[in-house]
Amino acid sequence: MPFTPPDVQLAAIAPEIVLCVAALVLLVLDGFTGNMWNRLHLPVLSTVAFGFAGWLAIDQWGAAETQLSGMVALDGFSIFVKVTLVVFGILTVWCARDHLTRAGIEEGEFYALTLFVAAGMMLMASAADLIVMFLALETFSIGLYVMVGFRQHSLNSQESALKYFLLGSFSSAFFLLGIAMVYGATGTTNLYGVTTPGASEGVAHFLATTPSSGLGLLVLATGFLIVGLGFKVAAVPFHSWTPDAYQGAPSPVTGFMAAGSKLAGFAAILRLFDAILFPLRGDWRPILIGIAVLTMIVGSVLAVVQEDLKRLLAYSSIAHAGFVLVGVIAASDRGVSGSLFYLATYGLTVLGAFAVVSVIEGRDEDRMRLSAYRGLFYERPALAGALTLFMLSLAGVPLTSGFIGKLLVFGAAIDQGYTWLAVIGVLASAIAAFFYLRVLVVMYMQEPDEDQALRANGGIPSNAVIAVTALATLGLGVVWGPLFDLARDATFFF
Amino acid sequence: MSDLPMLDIAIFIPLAGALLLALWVPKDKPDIARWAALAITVATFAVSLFVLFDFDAAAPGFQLGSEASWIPQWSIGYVTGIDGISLWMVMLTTFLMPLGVLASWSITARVKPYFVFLLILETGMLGVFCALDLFLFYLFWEVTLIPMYFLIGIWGYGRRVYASMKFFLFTLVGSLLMLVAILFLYFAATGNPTFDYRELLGTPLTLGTQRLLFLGFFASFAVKVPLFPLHTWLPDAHTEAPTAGSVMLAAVMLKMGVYGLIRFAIPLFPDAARELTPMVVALAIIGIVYGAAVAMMQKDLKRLIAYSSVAHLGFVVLGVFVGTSAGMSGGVLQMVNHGLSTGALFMLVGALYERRHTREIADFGGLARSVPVMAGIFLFVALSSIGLPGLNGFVGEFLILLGTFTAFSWWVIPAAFGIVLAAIYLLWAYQRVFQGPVTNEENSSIVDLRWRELGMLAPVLALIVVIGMYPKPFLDRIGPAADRVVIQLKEGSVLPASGVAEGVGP
Amino acid sequence: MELIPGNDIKVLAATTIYFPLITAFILLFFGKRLEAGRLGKRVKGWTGWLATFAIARSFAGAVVLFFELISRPEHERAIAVKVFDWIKVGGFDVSFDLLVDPLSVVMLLVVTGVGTLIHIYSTGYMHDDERYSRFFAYMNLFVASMLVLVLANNVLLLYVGWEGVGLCSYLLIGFWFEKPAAANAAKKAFIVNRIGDFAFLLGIFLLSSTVGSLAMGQINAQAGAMGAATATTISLLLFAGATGKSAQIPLYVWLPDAMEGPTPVSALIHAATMVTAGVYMVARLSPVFEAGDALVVVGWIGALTALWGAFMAATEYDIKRVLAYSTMSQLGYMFLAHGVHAYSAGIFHLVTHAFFKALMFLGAGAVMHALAGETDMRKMGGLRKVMPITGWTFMAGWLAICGVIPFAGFFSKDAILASAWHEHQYALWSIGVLTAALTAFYMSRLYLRVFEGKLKVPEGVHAHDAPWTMAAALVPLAVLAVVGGVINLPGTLTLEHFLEPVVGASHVPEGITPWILAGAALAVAAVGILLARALYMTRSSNVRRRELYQRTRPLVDAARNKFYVDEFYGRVIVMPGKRLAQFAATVVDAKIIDGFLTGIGRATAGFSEGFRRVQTGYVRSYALVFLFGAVAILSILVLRVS
Amino acid sequence: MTWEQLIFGVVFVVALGSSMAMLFMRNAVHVALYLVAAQMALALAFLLQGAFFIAAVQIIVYAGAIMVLFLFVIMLLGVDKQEALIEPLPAQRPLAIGLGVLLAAEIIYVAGKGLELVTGAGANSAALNEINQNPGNVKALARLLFSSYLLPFEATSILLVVAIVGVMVLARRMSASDLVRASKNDETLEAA
Amino acid sequence: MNSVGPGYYLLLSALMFTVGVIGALVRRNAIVIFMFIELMLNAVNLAFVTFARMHGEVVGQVIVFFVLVVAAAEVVVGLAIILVIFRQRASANVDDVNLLKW
Repeated sequence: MPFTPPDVQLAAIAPEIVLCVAALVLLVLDGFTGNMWNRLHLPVLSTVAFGFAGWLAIDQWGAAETQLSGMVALDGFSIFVKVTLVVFGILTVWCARDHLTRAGIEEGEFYALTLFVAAGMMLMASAADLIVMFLALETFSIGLYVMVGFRQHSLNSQESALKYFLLGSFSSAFFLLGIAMVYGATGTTNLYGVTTPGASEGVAHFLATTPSSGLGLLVLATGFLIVGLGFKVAAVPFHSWTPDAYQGAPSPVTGFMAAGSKLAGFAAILRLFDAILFPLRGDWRPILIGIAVLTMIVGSVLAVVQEDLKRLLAYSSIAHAGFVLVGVIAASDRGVSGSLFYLATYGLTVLGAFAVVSVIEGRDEDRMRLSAYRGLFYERPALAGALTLFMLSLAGVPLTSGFIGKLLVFGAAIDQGYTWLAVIGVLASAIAAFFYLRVLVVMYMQEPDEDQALRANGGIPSNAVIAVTALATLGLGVVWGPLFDLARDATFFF
Repeated sequence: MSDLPMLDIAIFIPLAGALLLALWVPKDKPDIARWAALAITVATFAVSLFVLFDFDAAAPGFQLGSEASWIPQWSIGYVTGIDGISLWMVMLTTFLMPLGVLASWSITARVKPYFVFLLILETGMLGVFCALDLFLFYLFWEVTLIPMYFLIGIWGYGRRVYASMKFFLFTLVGSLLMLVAILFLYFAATGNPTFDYRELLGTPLTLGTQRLLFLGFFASFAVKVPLFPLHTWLPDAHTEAPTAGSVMLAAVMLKMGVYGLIRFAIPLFPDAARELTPMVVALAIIGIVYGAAVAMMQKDLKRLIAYSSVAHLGFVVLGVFVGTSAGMSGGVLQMVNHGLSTGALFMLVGALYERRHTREIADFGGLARSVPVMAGIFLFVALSSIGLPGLNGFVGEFLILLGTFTAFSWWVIPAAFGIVLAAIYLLWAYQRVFQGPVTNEENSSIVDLRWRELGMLAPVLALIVVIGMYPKPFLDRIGPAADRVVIQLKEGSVLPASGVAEGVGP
Repeated sequence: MELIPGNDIKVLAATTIYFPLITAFILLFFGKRLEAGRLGKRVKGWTGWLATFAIARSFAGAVVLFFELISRPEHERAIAVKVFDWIKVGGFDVSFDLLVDPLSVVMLLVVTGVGTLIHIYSTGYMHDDERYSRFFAYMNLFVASMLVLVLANNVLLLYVGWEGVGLCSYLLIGFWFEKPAAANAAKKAFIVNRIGDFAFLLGIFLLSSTVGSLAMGQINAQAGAMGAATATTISLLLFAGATGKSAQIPLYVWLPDAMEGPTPVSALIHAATMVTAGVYMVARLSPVFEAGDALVVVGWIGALTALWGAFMAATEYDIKRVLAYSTMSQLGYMFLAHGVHAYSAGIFHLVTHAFFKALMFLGAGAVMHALAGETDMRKMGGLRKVMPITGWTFMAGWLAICGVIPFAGFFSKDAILASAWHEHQYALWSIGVLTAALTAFYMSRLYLRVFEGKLKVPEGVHAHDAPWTMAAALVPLAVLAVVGGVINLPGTLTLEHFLEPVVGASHVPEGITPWILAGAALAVAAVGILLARALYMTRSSNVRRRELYQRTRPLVDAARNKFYVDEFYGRVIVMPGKRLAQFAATVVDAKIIDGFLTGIGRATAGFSEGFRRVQTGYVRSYALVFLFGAVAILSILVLRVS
Repeated sequence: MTWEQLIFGVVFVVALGSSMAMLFMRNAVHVALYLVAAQMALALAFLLQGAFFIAAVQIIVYAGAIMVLFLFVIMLLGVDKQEALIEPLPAQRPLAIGLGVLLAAEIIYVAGKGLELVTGAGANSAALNEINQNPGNVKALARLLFSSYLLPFEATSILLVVAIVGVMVLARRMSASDLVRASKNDETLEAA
Repeated sequence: MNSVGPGYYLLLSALMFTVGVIGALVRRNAIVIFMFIELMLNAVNLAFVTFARMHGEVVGQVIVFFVLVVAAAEVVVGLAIILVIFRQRASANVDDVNLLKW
């Protein structure tokens, strides 16, 4: 068996490469420039990198193949996710730009890590081999552990990092065991199968060929995969880390986690379950349904009594994971596209929300409590208005993107005959509406305290981010046709 | 005039006005905001008058609307249009809104946002009555929720936050269930999925499916109406809302519920509707008697009126569901009547509150001495809502009861007894507030209605008499549309041609 | 041949209504301003005269219509005119159309005629009232709606007038709303009437669904065809309405309290016109009543009410209340007449009663006017000396109601009793006679106590006769009370002959019987009067009274307390009702329903509050939860696999 | 009984025993040492299964580098730290053990079932030996690494870079302002 | 020379994995917990190698190689985090770290 060097096709991973290179450059640059020009070059550079990566991704739109000996899939699905991640990344960077200054943690590494993490998430989305998926997951997880703990001086930040890290590695062990079992059962970790020597047929092929009686081990493996990925998307009962990690992390990071790692995690879930393991749906559907119901209800209910906005949003993100799962369960084109749409719009909204949080919280953490938002509308109408918009969108009120997202996923579920699931979903979102409204109550129906008068003022970048996300939230709620088209065309490879 | 889409213009004038107000009017110039709001609402009314004149009662189906594709991927369109039923709902809204603005003159805190919300609310309500695309309808339906939530929550009294929350959540739960039903219908549609009401009509569904979907819609509408026993949000919302809020809530938003039943719940699922009619009728009748009984015992004037609304809406729903053209037309007319009378009552109570800063009946007494005009008007309006012949209330209630009698014979007795109870609680309240000796010194010195207040009440009173004495123009326009719905309720079947499979559909 | 073409009749009929109506609204809106205006300053109370003029105008119109009718051949004496469409939905079509026929014209004359006089009287009586113009506004409104009632050519329009007069009586009883008693009485009147109207409404529904139309003509035409049971049901429902409006058992309770209103109101509304609406309605729809067996009920209710009222009148001390009970009893008489198919007799009595009862009320009003609002007859006596006009006129009314020949009351009462006898309703007849005796007694009691004997007035008041305006009303009424009977004297045009096309002929026994009956009636009247005289005018009357009282104590006490009917209603209906409502409001609504609905929310919050503790903050318990989930999932899968 | 069985017996006992022992060692250092022992045993197991290269790496990288790193840190935090035996969290231990056993049971059950499905009597280690003979274990690995698994291989490099950067960030000495603010934390800790 | 079936190796791997899980749950010292997690990874490695032998290929071993790298990376970051915590609290007991809860 002679050595055949692989033909190098970089199209699939071009964006990742760009981001990584940019990150390295940025590190070096940061090392040299130190605190020279007022740190604008870092976000600018990262933005450029993101933009370039995005362009490279878009450039491939329409392709549908696996590359690098079947390790990565280059298909509409991954491209959609990558572009979305690019947007998230840019927003995060600029939101962080202010936040770091306010929090006094100006570090070039932050941007580098953002880029790396984004790259990892992208790889996750396009991974066509479980090993690649695992590595990608680890890459962005480790990156996130660090970013969560970025505010060294803050006990909360440290604590979040530790919890996130311990549970994260714990869960990745399970995920890895799942991969091992897949390997054991099918003799390959590759999803689609490759032609190059040394690698066998893919899991999909195995499923197509093997009689259902021979799938025991694979089914069990499915379970472990659900556990591992469920952790990433904060699905009950693997959600426990979420509130703590979200609360302690710097607000932009929280936003990035909520938006990005959910998207990446769900990208993996969608590819694995709705595409590869689709024949096994009889096995995993009941479980996902159970998880979805639990997630929606627990997330919504537990958020009801939260007093800390970040924590509240954390629980709400759990609930939203549940809503997306409804789309996953539908396991139809509608379901996949709906979930993608949901994730994209949810990401934008939640990023905006956390941008507002980061503006309000200023330097210290006790400004994240709801009481810090008393009468905000009468001091910062625009800011409060934006937050209102985000809250309504998260609550799923029409004319916001959040509503459309729910419409799509629930529609998909109903289309597949899971009307009752949709009913549970809407009831959960009714409960959820309660605590979103509580935020509005605080902002509009309570008088501002005196000491609130000196509220930190967001810099241009974060305000810009808020504006953009707000517009997106509104715009995608009114003219959502285009994005819906993209999500619908974002089909899997094969 | 009819070459312009007057209806859509009317729908969106308030929204445009709201934006204008929000962006251009400075915060510290409340008067500008007030007058601007007044101008905008009056303009809307003026435009809606064109709609009224262009309306052709004879023409079948919907008219004066417009149609545009919006989200073709989901075959969602901007489709509007009105028939004899929605026409009057639209007119009612545009007519009452300027009065609502006038009633809000006394709002002094955060004037600008107040009127912004009020205007958005108007657009929402108009949209609900005109939308012929279920998606669009749901959109407007929810849009009305937000501004009302803020109106109650920010400018309300006492337990405003509690009330607003209750209002929002009650309605939301209902409407979310409706959303599921709408989606189900969307996918069940014959041919490719669509939200277009006119295409969805006659979608074949098994009886079981119809039942579930009907209940889905019903959940939303019954909360809004509100139908016993889902009414408990109403007293709180009414009581705590600012005057204009109460007026709009009672006069228009409750009608949205009934309108939904007439426009969607019945025509889309006639078999289920027919099957469940006894239940609905029973609930309505219970509502009539129960609402009246509870109203009798209220100590708060606004609460009393709120419960009277429960009773009156019971009448309306009764008329809608008995399935006779008399009942249906009466029901629709009664919607208008209730809008006028209850709206006026809330304005009066609001005026009282501004003067005495209390709504406790016990705090009043003998007011007819100090404010004869107000007393007279109050009595007049009360009589109209008691259903005194010659005033508007009677025409509606009579037709409803007549229809009930022809369809359900003696079921009418408890319903008709409702009008006795109505007399009892309203006259008793009138006696306790306006008659008897002046017990509380403050009551002897309060000033009578001002010109502004007279100005906002006069048109209502005029209409009350007009409808009472000469309802012909109203009934003539309502009639055909109402009869269509009646026919749908009685004959229209959308069961699948191939044998009726029981149980839920796909 | 017609003097006036139909269209003008329409105009005429409509204007009889419009004039009072429009005046009413003018006075309602601008009354105060007009009073304060230039003319108002010069002629005090000219608004009252304006109102009076409006009524007079209607009276004139009525007269014209009357002559128009008699100028026509009998079978053309029913003229229906349509004013405008009212309610038109699908098959159901009711328009605002009027019917001018003998019956309605008679009522028209009574209402407007008596109305005019009472208006004149009121200009004096209410002269110093601060809400002078408002009073006349209400009065005119009342006349207007009463005219609608009598002119209505369909039951629904009749109902409009029916409720309209109810409203006006509410407004006028509560005219002095500062008095809680007045306010209560007003409310009571309206609500009790509403209860009657509720039944009436049901009757209307049944009518329209059986006949398919509410037009008087069609209803009466198809009455025979509708079947006895239905006809009975309809009649009873309608009659239930009449018991409310015309103060019959069991719904009469509002009438005595209604005396809280100004006296002219009592005269016009609670004696002459409104309360007779029921009588009119029964006569108007007589074919329907004839078609079923309801008339028995009508007759008996009437008879019992007559007796019942008479009893209470006999023991009452308050002048106005005596008159009120008497009114009730007389109305009972009229229904008794209808019960024995003697509609024209009933109407006849209605007319005469309108004369003398209005007269007596106004007289009572004059007395109160003179005695500073005193109404307790025990504090009065011998007033005829100080206020002759009132005294003499009142005497006329007294004799009339006692049925002394040749006063008006004699003929009408006699006609009723005769018809009862002719129908072999001897029970009813004897009740009628007994009532007649009682009537004579209590009226004499009233008259003698107040006007005869030695002068007795509450200290500090200087009794004087009424101003000319009041006299101007009293005298004509007195005349009518004296000679009113002639309108039914056998001759060229008798009332009953005039009414025949509408209510059919009434039969009286032939031969000697009528004379015997008349004699009997006179006899009992004499007995009553003498008894009264014996008990009140002789030296030993006090002793006798005491003896009598000892003997009939329970009866008398009961009667003095209105036989505890109000208490009974209070205990059996009002209180439980209130309790029920209270229960519904405080327990069912607040606790159960709202408690449940908001309970869901509260439960969620509690659930949340409890379950957040699961989020202990210990990373190891998080891991435990995680592991739990993993194991659960795997177990499920393992179970599926094996 | 062949050599392999004998050796496997030893491996089994040592690996499992030492990992069990880890549970009961109150001193972190001992835990670390037992982990090393377990890993050694595993390396032996790898050898038995013809994974020569991995076995070597296991000893060098794992038991060598990584564990040393562990020990460094332990030393840094203080060796003499004894972990208290009492369990503060109620029911943590029983539940953990119970669930753990259940988990093991499930894995073993299904894996056992899956096994005969995958390859009848078990391994076709013949093929593996074949490869190990020619081109040889290391070569075979290398070929895979640099052909099919090139991307993962490169990805690991990124992973390591991320880790390095992360450590740089975390282990950075706090800036003055940080220290000031960090000092405030102590009160918080007192409070907690 | 393969008289020991893969099943036994898998058994061992499963048991070690479980021990790792239990340890991670019952121990309180962050580092120790972390070591148990490493143990879990090792167990998985054993599984990979075993499966590789079963399938008669070296892919499984390649994967193990990657896992080693991942483990290394995790260790580095993990220990760094623990260090940071320790700086503040002078304790590596995870139970002390619960400011964030509910």
